[in-house]
Formats: sequence, C-alpha cells, structure tokens
Amino acid sequence: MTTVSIEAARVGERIPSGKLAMWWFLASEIMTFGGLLAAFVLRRFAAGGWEDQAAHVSTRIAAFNTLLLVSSSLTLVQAHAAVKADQRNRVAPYLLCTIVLGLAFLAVKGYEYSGEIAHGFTPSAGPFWSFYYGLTGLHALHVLAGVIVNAALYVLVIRGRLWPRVQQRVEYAGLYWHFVDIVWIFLFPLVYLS
Amino acid sequence: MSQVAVVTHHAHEETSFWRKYVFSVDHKVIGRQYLTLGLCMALLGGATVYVIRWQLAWPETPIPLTSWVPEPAMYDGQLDPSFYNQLVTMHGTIMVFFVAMPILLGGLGNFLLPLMIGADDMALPRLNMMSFWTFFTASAVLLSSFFVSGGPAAAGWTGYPPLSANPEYTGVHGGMNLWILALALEFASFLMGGVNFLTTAINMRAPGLSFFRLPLMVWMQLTAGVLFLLSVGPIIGGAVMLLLDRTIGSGFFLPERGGDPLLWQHLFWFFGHPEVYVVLLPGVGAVLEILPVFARKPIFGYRTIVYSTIIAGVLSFVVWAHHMFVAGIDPRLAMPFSITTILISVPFAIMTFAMIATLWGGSIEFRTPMLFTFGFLITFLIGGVTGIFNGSAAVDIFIHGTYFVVAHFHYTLFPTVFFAGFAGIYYWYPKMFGRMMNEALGKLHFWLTFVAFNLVFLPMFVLGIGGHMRRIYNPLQYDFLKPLAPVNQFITMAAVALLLSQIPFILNFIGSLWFGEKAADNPWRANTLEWSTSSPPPHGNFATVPTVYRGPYEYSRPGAAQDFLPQTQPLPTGAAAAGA
Amino acid sequence: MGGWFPENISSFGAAIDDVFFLIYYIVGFWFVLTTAVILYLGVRYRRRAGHPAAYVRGDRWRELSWILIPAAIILVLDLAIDAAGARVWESVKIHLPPGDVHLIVTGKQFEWLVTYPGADGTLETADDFVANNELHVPVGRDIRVTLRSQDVVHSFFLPNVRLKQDALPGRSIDVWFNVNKPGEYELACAELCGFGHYTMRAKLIAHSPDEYAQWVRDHEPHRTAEAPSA
Amino acid sequence: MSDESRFPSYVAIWSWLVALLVAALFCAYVPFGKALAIFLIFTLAVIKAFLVARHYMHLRTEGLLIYAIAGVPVLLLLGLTLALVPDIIFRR
Repeated sequence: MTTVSIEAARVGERIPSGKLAMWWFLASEIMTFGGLLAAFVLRRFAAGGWEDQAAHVSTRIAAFNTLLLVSSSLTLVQAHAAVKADQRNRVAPYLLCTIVLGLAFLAVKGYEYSGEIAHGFTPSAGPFWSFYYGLTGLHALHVLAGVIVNAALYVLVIRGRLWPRVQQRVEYAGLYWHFVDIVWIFLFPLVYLS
Repeated sequence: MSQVAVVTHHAHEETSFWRKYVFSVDHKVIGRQYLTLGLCMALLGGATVYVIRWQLAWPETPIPLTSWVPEPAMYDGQLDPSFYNQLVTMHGTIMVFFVAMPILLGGLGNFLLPLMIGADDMALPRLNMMSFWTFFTASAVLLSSFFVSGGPAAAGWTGYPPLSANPEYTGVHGGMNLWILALALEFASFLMGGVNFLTTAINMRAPGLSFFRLPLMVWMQLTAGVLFLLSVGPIIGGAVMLLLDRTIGSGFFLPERGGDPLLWQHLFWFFGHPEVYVVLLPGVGAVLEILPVFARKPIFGYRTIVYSTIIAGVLSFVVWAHHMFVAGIDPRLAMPFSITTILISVPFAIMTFAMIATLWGGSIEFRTPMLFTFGFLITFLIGGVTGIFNGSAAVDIFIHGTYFVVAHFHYTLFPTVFFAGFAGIYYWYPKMFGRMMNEALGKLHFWLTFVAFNLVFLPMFVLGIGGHMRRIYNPLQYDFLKPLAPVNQFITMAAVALLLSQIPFILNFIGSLWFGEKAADNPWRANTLEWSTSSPPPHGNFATVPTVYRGPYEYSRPGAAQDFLPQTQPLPTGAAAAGA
Repeated sequence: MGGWFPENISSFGAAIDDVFFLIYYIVGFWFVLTTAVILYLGVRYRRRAGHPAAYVRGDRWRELSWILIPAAIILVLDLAIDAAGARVWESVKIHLPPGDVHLIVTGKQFEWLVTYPGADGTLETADDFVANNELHVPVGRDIRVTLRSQDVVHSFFLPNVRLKQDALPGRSIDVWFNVNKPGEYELACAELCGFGHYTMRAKLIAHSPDEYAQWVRDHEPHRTAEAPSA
Repeated sequence: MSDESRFPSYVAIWSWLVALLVAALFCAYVPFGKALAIFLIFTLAVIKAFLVARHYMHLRTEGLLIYAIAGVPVLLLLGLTLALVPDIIFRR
C-alpha cells in the first residue's frame, strides 16, 4: 500500500489547471473581440469604408504603440524564459519592463484620445468613431487589467513570495498578455491602415 | 490491481462562520448558495407572472393584493402599460439568467461535478467563490433597477434596439443601464463557472474515470460549459455597444447615427440559441441520472447519447437566425437556417428515445424524482415537437411573435428548469442536506404542478393559433382577440393554481432541513461517485480518492450480488471484464 | 383545430395553414405514439416483487436500431417538412410579384402611416397621400407594401392574411399579399415597441377594385381631371 | 516543453514582428491599389498573430486540446461573419 498525492493519482492532468482555464477563458475572449471585429468589418464594408472619418486617426502614433506592445510581449516572454531557467534575479526586471511598456502604451493611447476629442472626434462623431472608441477602449481596458496582473506578479517576485506558484502565474499572465497583443495586431490594420 | 491509498491534501477546513457559510470556497456550499438564490429569484419571477396574467385576463381592472405598489407602476392596483412591459422584461430576464442558470448550472452543476468525478473540490475553488459573488452582485443590481427612477428595463428580455438603445423610446433611463450591467456581471459569473467546470472535468477525474465512464450529468455540464463559453462573447461585445449607445451617444445600433439595429439581433441570438441548450442540457443530465436509478437498468445507449449531445451542441451554433425569420433578414437565409433547425430534432429525438428505451424491461419505482422525470419526458416532448412549427420558416410567418412561441418555449424551459430541476432537487437533496424530503408532499407537489402546468400552457397554443401577440398589455384592443378572452381567463386561473402548487415544495424544502428523515449515504442505491461518500459529504468530499472500475449505470447486472454496482466497487474476479 | 385560426382571406394563407397542418399531423402522430409508449412502459414495468429489471445496455447495433430507426424516419419527415415549407416560404417572402398596387407602410410609436400613390399610381410623387391606421386595398390584386419605420422595430402583422414582417428603421423591406375577400380586418404590431405597443392597431379594409378606386379618388389631396383607371 | 532550442529565439521572433510591422506600414503608404494593399496588410497581420501565438503563447509545444480550444472559436467567428454578410452588407 503506497501513498501518493492527489494530483499524481488523477487521470490525465497533462495540462496544468491554470493554463487550461486560461485557454478556455481566451477562447471566450476570442469570441468577444472577434464578434466586435466582425461587426466592425461588416458595417464598414456596408457603409463603403467610412474613409472620411478614418482619415483622421494617427497611423504614426498607432505604429509606435504597436511597437510598444510587441516589445512588451517580448519582455514578458523573456521573464517566462527566466522563470523556466530558474534565474530568479532576471524575472523582476523583465516584468518591470513589461509593466512600463504597458503603461506607456496606455499613456500614448490617452494622448491620442485627448487629441482626437479635442478635434471633435468623439464617439458620437459617426459610426467609425463609435467603433474606434468601442474597440480600442475595450482593448485598453484589457491592457490595464494585464498591467495590474503583471504588477501583482512583480510585487510577489521581488518579495520572493510564493515562488513555485509564481512561476506558473508568469506563464498564464503571459498567455493573457500575448492574446491582448494579438488583438492589437488585428486592431491596428483594421482601424489605422485601411 | 494494486491497492493505492491516496491522501487528499485539500486546504484545511475553514471554521469561522464567514469563511464556512458565506465566503466559502467549498463547491458544496457554493452549489447550495446558487441553488437557494436561484429558488428565491424564481419566487420573484413567479410573482411577476401573477400581475402579468391578471392583466391579460381582466385588462385594466384592479389587481388584488397589489394596491401597495406605488405609482407610477400601479395606480391603486391598476397596472400601468409601461410597468407591464417592465414586468414582462424582468420575468424573462430573471427566469432565464437568474433562475435557470443558477439552479441547473450553478446549483446542481457546482454541487455535483466534483462529487461525480471523485474530486475534493473544483480545480479553481477561489474562482468558484468569485463566480457566485459576482452572480450575487448581478442579482442585486438587477433587483435594484426596480427602485431607480423610471423603473427597470422595458425592452423585452431580448432588448432589441432601437427600443433599448435610446432612452426616449421607453422612458427608462437608469434601469436599462442597470439591466445591461446585471447581464454583463451574470455573463462574467458564468464565464468563470464555465471555465472552472471544464478545467475540473478535464483535470480532476478520479483514477479510472475515463471520459466514457463519466456520468451523463457531467457530460451535459461539460457540453453546456463549452456552448456558453463559445457563444457568450458576441453578446458581451453587443452589450458593450448597447451600453455605449445609451450613455455616450455612439452609433452602433441607432440608424439615425449610422448604426444597424439588426446587428444586435444577430449577436443576441448567436448567443441566445446555444444559451437555450446551456440551460437544457444540465436538466437532461439530471433526468439521465435519475432514470436508471429508478428503473434499475443501465441507461440505454450511453455513447449514443453522448454523441447526440455533441451533435446537438454543434448544430446549436448554426440555427440562431430561426429567431429572426421575419425580422428583416435576407429571406434566402431562412432556408438553410430552417433546415438546420428542424434537423436538430434528430439528436434530441435520439436522446428522448434512449431515455424511453431505458424504461423498457425496467423495474420502475415512482418516487418523487421519477415522477418529475416522467413529467419532464412528456412535457418536454410537447416542447420539442412544437419547435418544428417554429422552425419551419413558412409557418413561422404566422406564429412568430404570438403565444404559440410563448407556449413552445415554456414547454421547453419549464420542464427543464422545474420538472428536471425539481427531480434533481428531490433526488440530490439527501446528499446536499443530509436529510430526505417528504415523499407525500413531494408527490402532491408533482401532481399539482404537472396538472396546473399543462392547464396553463396547452391553451396558450390555442391563443397563438388565434394570432394572439406576445407582450400585449391589453388584448381586448383587438377585435380578433376578443373571442379569446375566456381562454386568457382560464390560463390566468391555472397560472395562479400553478403558483400555489409550489407551496408544498417550499414547505418540504425548508421543513425537511430540520424535520426530514436522516438520509443514509446511498438512499437510492445508486452507482455514481457522489453516493459513495457520506450525506452530506465532508469538507474534501472523500476520505480517500475513489478509484473507478466501471461506467456509472451498471444496474441489475447479471451475477452481481445486488441490483446495483457502485463505480468504486471492485469486482472480486475478472475486474477487467467490467463494462467500459 | 382549424376553427381556432383567424379567418384566412389571402391567396397564400391556405398554403401556410397547410404546412401547419402537415406538421401538426406528423408531430401529433409521434407525440401520441411516444406518450403512449412512455405511459405503457411506466405501467407495464412498474416495480413488482419477483420481476427484476433486465440488463440491457443498448450499446449494440441490434439494440440501438430500436432508437436509430425511428430517428432516421424522423430525419426523413424533417426533410419533407423542410421541402413543403420551402416552397411556401419562397412564394411568400422571396419571389415577390411586382404588384398591382404599391403602398408604403411606415411604423412609428404608436401608429401605422399608410402612403398611397394617388392618381398617378406611382409612389413618392406630389399626389401621394397618407392615411393613418387605415390600410385600404383592392380585393384580388397583388398588393406590394414597402415597410419602413421611423423609430423602433415594429412588426407588420395581418393575422387574416397570415403575413408578418418586421419594419426596421433604416431599411425598406418589401412584402406582398393578395386579399380575396372584402371586409374590415385588423393590422397589428407584433413586436414590442414601447408602452403604447398594444394600441398600435390599424384597420385593413379590403374593397372591391371599383370601391377602392373610388376611395382613392375621394382621398386624393388635389383632384385631377382625368379619371384614374380602375 | 522538452526541446525548446530547436525553435527560433524570442528575440528573433520579435525582430520578425517589427519587420512585418514596417512592411505593413510600407503597404499602407505605397499606392498599390486599395484591394491589394488591404489583402497584403491583413495577410501580414495574420502572420504576426500566428507568430505571437505559436512562439510567445507556446502553441508550438501544446497538444491537440489547446489547439482545438483556440481554433474552434476562430472557425465559429468565420461562420458568424459569413452568415451576416447578406444582412449587414447587402442589406435591403
């Protein structure tokens, strides 16, 4: 008669629960953003492009923001790599970089919004602007949520708490963060380039 | 097979009152919380029926017992048309999102899923607690909308814009925003729940419990979880758009601002139809658990039922436009959607026939859960076959938006939530609370409910065929509806009887907590894992992790010592031959 | 059963009712059969001492055929229902005839505005006129109606014609019908459109063609000398 | 999670992402004609998303279940979008 832990005895915990849960959540998120994007694309086709309204967004600022977000994905995945290599002292700096890049993204976004609103391009300025604020606003909220999660992880890491569990959480937070990045990868051409 | 003892190292049991009964992470407590809140909301949803039905039977006459309701909702017991619309809206919203889902998924699902798979708790217990308290907040927000100026939402539970998108069209301002917020919170709550269910069922199964040994209730909860997660996204997006239209003047759904109202309907029903099955499947799951136990027979065609469920789930994503045949969609779209809709009857027919075939050659004992199961079979059959009328685009031209539709979906949802739900409650109450419910009161409850239910909703088909529209404050405005007034009056009397028929249940549910007979661990002599632990199960559910040797429905197996064979019980010899 | 329907007065109403009855008889048969089987099994196999349950798992094709063959029959019947319904749906909603009389019906909270073409027979000209909550049509003519809405979603419902179509703001949706019996009937709104939804009632008045022409003449805003052709 | 070394490094992926971003901007400013430009830009976006998902989200080492969880919603969305084309774009 041997004694084993409950996790070991379960059938098939091949994928850690946290990761599996995160992917199910992301599946739902894909549908949320996807539904909005589909609505945007269809309505835009139907209305002939809304080019007069779309001409007023700043591609340059958005391209810079894309760079910020893609780079933040890199730093977070590097943090994950450091976790896996058990290089604890490299995790915190990478997390900090991710947080700063995320905040920078939000700051740039805020600057962009304020300029547009100052020029009268509010959400009621036309359907393009409704979708613009709806899509980028919901995305920005997701970025904000990600920044908060990353900041919590950063605090845990620099205090050296919960180390084994933080390892996994860096990976799950990364999944979420990269998903938000992917959403932006589609938002950028949809809103700014076409 | 070597014997392996497995220690459970779940978190230590919380002992303070707040952590044990209120902010508990124990799935059993959370399940009971969901169940209780759902039943309380059902009382409220039922109360709305009384006012709605009275108004339909005797329009614009004072409604007894309501003179306390303040203006402008009611004028000394006389109903305001706007408040009528609000009650209709709240009835639908409450019953679908705040009764059906918490009872069947939140309540039965949460309580049973870990027990049935031999787990000590959900995979993510704290997420589970958050799910419940988010739902609680959602309920509070929804109820608070009754008390804001302008009253609650009045655009129907489907919230079609522009009616819902511009406050001027209904006169409802804050209440509608609260409605959207409440739904968003509710979606978030069940999103957390769904993620948790799926993760738990995939990761936490006991040793030996392969997918095809899972109780069908688990399969149904799993499928429901997948359907919910994959369908809820577009409506969350839609809710965001609707809220922005109402608050910051955006133009998603309002044509005068360049929006498109039909878009909402598509997003809503893309979610709405899978949502029907999210509610339906757990109810079917309860019935599928109860049938074999009280017929003492294996469920007929286990795998066939599982495959049918999956097919029905897949099909449910490609039928949504049948709610919109006359809504202004391209008429050519109606044909494919009509075909998929009617085809969905095939997997459900297979499931129903499998349930019936389970009875064949059984030894059927009509305890209360089995009575409700029979009630479910017969009434749900009516709900199913009348769906064919709605699914046929040609017939739908006439019956869309009439009481035929109302009768149809009450014949699907009421059996699911109440017949199957009550069956489940009577069946699992001993496991939940450690006491048996009273059998005589239970049987009384069944017969009263069954008769009254049919007296309410069968005549509604007559109303529908007569062309009676839904959501009409005063049907006597129309000459062609005047001859139907006696039918309306009959339905109202039956509806009051249906409401009163729930009194035995309430007495039984509350009274049995203290006065019920103490329940044995396995009072129904059932096979599934939840019956192999004590009633109610301890914190952590199982003293040792159970090992599963066979499927869940091995009843009356030749050569076995008893007429049931629990999943955990090893056979002395030839264990390998035990069923799949 | 048939008596519960509102009286049918349209050319395609009978076809819709026929599909209804086709489905009614098919599902009625299945419902009676299935319920009878359920009740029979419930009585026949009730628990009795000395009658243990049989052990049938239903996982062999031989056993499964008991449920799969009926399901296959249902599949065939489903397709038959689809086919029958498709023809009717096409004739009502897809292949619209050009129409002998063309009207515009606009829903708004809480009335129906009916625009008539006036003497020249064409809409959106100066001699158009509007009648509130009165839909006058000639009997035996194809009526084409363009549905619009000024505010929220309404639903144009003629119970006696078996016709229903939502009127959406921002879109124009065409429907047609042909009334074969003169008389006064009702036009209802069948989509919740606000607190006055239940009052959004109009009359459908079917005239003989001559009477209809006379009615149009009587209501034109500026009478013209030439006699409109009836 | 065994042999991660056979995949390109995270920094290499990042360089690709930046290069594709520049390429997309290039497509937007060079007068290709609207249809071609949009086609190219969205092809580039799909490639970028694929790179992030495969490498940063580690789909490269995941099993069938995770692929299914990520892929089924995408298929559903395509279905939803296609079904809405007649109503929203070719509206009456």
